[in-house]
Amino acid sequence: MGVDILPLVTSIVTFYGIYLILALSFNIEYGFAGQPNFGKVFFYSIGAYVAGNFTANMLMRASGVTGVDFCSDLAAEVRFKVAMSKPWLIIALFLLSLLIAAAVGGVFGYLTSYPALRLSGDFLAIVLLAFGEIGRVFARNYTPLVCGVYGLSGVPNPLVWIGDPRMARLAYSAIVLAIAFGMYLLTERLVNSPYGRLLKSIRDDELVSSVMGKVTPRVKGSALIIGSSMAAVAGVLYAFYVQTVVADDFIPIVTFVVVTMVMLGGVANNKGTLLGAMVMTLMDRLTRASFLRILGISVGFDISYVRYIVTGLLIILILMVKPEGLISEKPLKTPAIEEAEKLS
Amino acid sequence: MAEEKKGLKYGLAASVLLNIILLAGVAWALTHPKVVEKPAPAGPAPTVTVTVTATKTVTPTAPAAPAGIIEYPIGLAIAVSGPYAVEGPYRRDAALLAIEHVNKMLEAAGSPIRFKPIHEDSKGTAEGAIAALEALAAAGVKVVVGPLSSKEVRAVKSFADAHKIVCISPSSTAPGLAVPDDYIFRVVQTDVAQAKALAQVVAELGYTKVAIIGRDDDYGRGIADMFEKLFTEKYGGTVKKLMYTPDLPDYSTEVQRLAEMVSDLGADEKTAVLIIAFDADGLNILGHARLNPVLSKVRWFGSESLKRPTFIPPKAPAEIGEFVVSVKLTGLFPSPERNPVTEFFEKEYRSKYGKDPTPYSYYAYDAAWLACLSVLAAGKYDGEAVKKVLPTVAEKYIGASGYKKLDENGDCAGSDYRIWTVVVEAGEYKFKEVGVWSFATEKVSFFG
Amino acid sequence: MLQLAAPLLTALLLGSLYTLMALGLTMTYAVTSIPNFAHAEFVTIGAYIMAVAVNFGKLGLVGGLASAFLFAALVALATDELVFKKLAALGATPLHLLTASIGVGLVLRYTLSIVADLKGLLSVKTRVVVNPVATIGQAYLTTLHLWAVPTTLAVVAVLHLVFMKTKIGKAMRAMASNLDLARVSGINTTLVRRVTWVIAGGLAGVAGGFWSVYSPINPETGWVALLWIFAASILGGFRSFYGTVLGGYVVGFSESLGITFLSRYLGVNVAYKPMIALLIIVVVFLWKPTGLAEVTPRGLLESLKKAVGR
Amino acid sequence: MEILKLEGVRKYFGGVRAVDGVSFSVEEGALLGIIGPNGSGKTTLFNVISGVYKPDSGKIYFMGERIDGLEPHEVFKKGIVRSFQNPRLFLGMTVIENLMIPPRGQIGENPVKALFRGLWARQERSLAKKALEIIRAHQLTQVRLNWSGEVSGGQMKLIEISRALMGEPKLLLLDEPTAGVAPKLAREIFERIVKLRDELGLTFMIIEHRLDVLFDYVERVLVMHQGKIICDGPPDYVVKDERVVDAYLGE
Repeated sequence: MGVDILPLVTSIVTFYGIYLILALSFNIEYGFAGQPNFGKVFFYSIGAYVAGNFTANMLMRASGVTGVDFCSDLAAEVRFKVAMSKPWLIIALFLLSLLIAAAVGGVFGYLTSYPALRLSGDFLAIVLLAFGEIGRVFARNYTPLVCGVYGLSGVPNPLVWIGDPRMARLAYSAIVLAIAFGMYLLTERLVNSPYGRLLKSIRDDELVSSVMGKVTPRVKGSALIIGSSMAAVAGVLYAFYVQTVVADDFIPIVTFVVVTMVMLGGVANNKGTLLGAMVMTLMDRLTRASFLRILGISVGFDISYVRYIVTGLLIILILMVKPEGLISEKPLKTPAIEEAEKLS
Repeated sequence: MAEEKKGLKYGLAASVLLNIILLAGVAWALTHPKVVEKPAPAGPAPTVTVTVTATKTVTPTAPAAPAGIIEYPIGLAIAVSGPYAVEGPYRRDAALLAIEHVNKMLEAAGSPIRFKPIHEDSKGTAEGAIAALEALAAAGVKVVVGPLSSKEVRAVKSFADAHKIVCISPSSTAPGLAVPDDYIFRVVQTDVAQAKALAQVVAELGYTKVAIIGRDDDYGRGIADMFEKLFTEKYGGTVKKLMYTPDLPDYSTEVQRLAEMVSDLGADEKTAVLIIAFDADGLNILGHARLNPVLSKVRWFGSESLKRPTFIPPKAPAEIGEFVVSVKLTGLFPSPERNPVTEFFEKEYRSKYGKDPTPYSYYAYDAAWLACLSVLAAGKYDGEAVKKVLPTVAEKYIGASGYKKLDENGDCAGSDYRIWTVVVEAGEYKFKEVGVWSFATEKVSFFG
Repeated sequence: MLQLAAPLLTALLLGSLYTLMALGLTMTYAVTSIPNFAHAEFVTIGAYIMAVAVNFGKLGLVGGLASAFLFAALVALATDELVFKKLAALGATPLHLLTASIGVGLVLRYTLSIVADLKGLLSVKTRVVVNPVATIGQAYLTTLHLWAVPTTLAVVAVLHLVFMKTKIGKAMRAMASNLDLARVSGINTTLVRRVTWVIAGGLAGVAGGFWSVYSPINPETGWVALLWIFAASILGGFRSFYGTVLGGYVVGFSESLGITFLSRYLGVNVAYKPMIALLIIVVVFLWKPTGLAEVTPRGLLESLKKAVGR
Repeated sequence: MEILKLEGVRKYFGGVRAVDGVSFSVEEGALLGIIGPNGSGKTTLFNVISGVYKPDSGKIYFMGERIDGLEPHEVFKKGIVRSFQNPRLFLGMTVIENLMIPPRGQIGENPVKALFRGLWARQERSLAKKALEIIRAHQLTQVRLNWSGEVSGGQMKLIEISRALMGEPKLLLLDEPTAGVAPKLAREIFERIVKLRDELGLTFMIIEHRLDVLFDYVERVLVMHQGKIICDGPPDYVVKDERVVDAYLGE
């Protein structure tokens, strides 16, 4: 059989990009600022909801078709047709979705600083986990958002007008990767600065940080705003890739995957995150029966469950063998360090 | 600072690797505008009318596989975790069994062709489904059994169309997915047909008030909403709905609310309950309902998913069996319900896995058979060719779940529904056919 | 009043089961600072052992529950010895331990899935008939009430005695309030830790055993119930034994009564039910992280006095 | 001129009267020692002044302004910087980074501006140079790039003081600056403190257990016992006070 590597490449690249953004955002919040945002999937879902709802509504409006149920598959078809015929519209909607989602995500991130002011560590993690579930239960019941339990389909690939769907997917995955690397570079700039140092001071000793004149609630809030905006951007990228937004897909396990990526790579270390996200994505895609078949390996049993067990074991092993992650934390690359290094 | 350099190296390595993967993809895409297919050797073109019963005669004296075996992969995008943790494995096993049977047939015929199942857990989520399809596509799979739920099917539809991968879903029933000329086929009727038939059966049996308790997911909502619409608009009945979140540990509170709703409706001989549930939630609900005096008094109807061995003894506890008999739990099932293939499938499934198949397992078995037969009929392993030939193959096929003729949308063409209820005969619990709903005439007739 | 009887009786039974499940979670958190997400799997394992022991081993109710206790306790002990204890020795933070417990949960849950899948036990119920013994209007008191509720109360009473009277119980309390102090004051912390895990896992197993009588179970049963277990434990203050007992029942009651009222009088969709447990977690943590732990008869009296005095 | 004035400041923890009606004032440029047995309320007093705890009652004035009830970062902004008894360094940072935390008005602490290095790099470099000078003055140059957890106990104390100095304080509250430090270094530290006071006009309040060293440098000593100030005066006056002797003997 012809092995067709392209879908796998698209898949790996896109999901690597999406999860890299999520992991970077978790790294800012937890790795640097010490705020374990275990509600990550909630902010991710916000991006997807915004992208889905906004894009679908706008496309329906642009189509001029009325009287069609917004949630129906017919409406989804209509939206695809509009997107096919109006490249600039769908691109504009895509870009606008990114902006709106980032803003909405930021607002919700700011609200998160309320629990973050009162709680820390495992308590905060559990509350935010519960927050995420509240968001999901709400979204699955509140139909106007993303069509409740049916989910909203027909969020077209912004490059659907290219014609060849395979190329459109590939090109889109390149866009996702580019945005993800852009996010990586931005994150690197953001944290290798007095701001990054400030975040770390709160993580290391919040009280001392405030005695040293830092308005810690505001700083925590800013980290959560940034992290949540980024997660929402990832949600937008996800929605436009999968082209379907279903509330029930945003379950806590997504957060756990992100947490594992950061812990595996090494906290407070964006290169580690780069690596952790890579390892986890590749592990998910390459331990499948399909990939093993490409390599000519045939397993005699269903490896689906085994993959989850391996993921669990991996989490445990990292924490036992290399609690600091694959790449350990480094001093921030600020001019202060350069000055100190100059001295010899 | 050696540490830092190492870190940099990791980071660089990661990004370089990623870029290489991406570039490889681009290069591949440019040099392989279309996947190159090895011309499939002309196998013994089987007459499509070969049904599963043919395998009955196959003796398992397997000669050593001759050299030059040609293996075609059949993808199984079937969720076995998350919402389908319980139900998924049954369907996966049924599909595996079908492929085993096909291979036995081919072996006996001396054909060099074999089918190789590749299972991917689609996790019951859109992301999981698309990832599963992508992985299968990479392995060169062109024919897939699955995904299970309508939301997963929606998520993979554009991908399947783009990559010319035929997906045969054994259980997606959302009416909206009925799209002509796509790569999605569904071997089960949509919710519309079942809701229509159910509404008519309930109305003709003289019930005017129905309290629905159903899963709040695309399956439960699909039937409940459609039923409500038809039952109120067409038959002037009253409907109260209680939709519950699936995958909760317990539903006793919901059952109490249901009892209150039934009381509000009068709880008389004109009041009935319609339950739309899967195994875990359904058994929990029935377990509570049997203890409730109001709910024990009224007639119960059930969705197709209630016709599972799980719900009657010996699989189910005896007390649940007694309850479903006493409330005359009645539902529908696409007919013809039983045929020799059904018997054969059940026997083989039981002897191989030591458990009874669930209703949708029959469809999974047929979906897998159709997948294999279509590849054979197409004469080559090519999505486009399989897609073209599949409706014809299906039209001539009778499987464990009956006739599989497809309509112009590639979905199971409407068929008659048999009306079943649960009875005890000689101490044994059984689903008994008591009537039929005709697809052609939309008429209900009861036996005897 | 009759209308209230049904949700109340439900709450009594569910509250007992949640309490049994949550007690172990609280104990391991108090003594070892692990917010153990794998606690759910102990419940599932207990449920499976019960079903297998009764349906196939013909062990009977008591024998089934005993083997559920034993097996779940062993698994709990093993997870601590193999994973958590080592991590704690490495100085892992509670958050790291939480993450590790998610990993442990994955391993246990899917190992069980493989076994259940192979043995055709993906959905199974313990074959013990639950019958009504008394009805009040539409409400019914069942045989399961008569087993589960007294068992829970007995467990609470026995544990109370253990904590108050025995050396090991006192050592547990000491470790829960101050680990370092307990260590220097010569308490055998290793032993106490082991006993804690055995009891925690065992109780979860017993709760799972009852659950498999109550309703069919599958490999995700415990995982699905985890939200309620956490809600009960957190409502109880997360470290408090008595708080948890109260928490389990309050969660049971507030959910059962809450959704009944909301649905009956405000027409709220019943599908919002899980929100109640989730909101309990959020509100308690944000508003009063000590939960119900500080609620004592004396404390209530004093706050009443204050209120009157004002 | 009075730089700090406390009037009837109280802080109770349940039944424990940690600070029980303390009133005193400090002149600008003073070098004030605070002594007293363990648990006499010295550290709590620092915590109340620096805003870590809110006083239950009483007033605190700093340069004529009420500061009681302010948040720690607001107190810092007024010019009061403190160190901690057990060094509380930012362990995930190097020594130099620890010193870079307190400086005020760092442009790059704004997340948006942080993205544009040009906006803050110059400021950062000049701050870093200042930090490196302080580091040199405290003989920490060797360890400036070490993780702050990977230095000796004495060095930690020095880093604490250096970090406090980076906050450009008017009033420095030092909590046992020489605890765990070799006697020779302890004296060096105090000599530096005197020098800082003389050169920069800073005011110091120092909690200290090494009375022998302390008394050689400070001009005034407050003695605390059970939350109250039982004696206030020059060192040679304080040592002769009976109440002080009793308090220490009763320890």
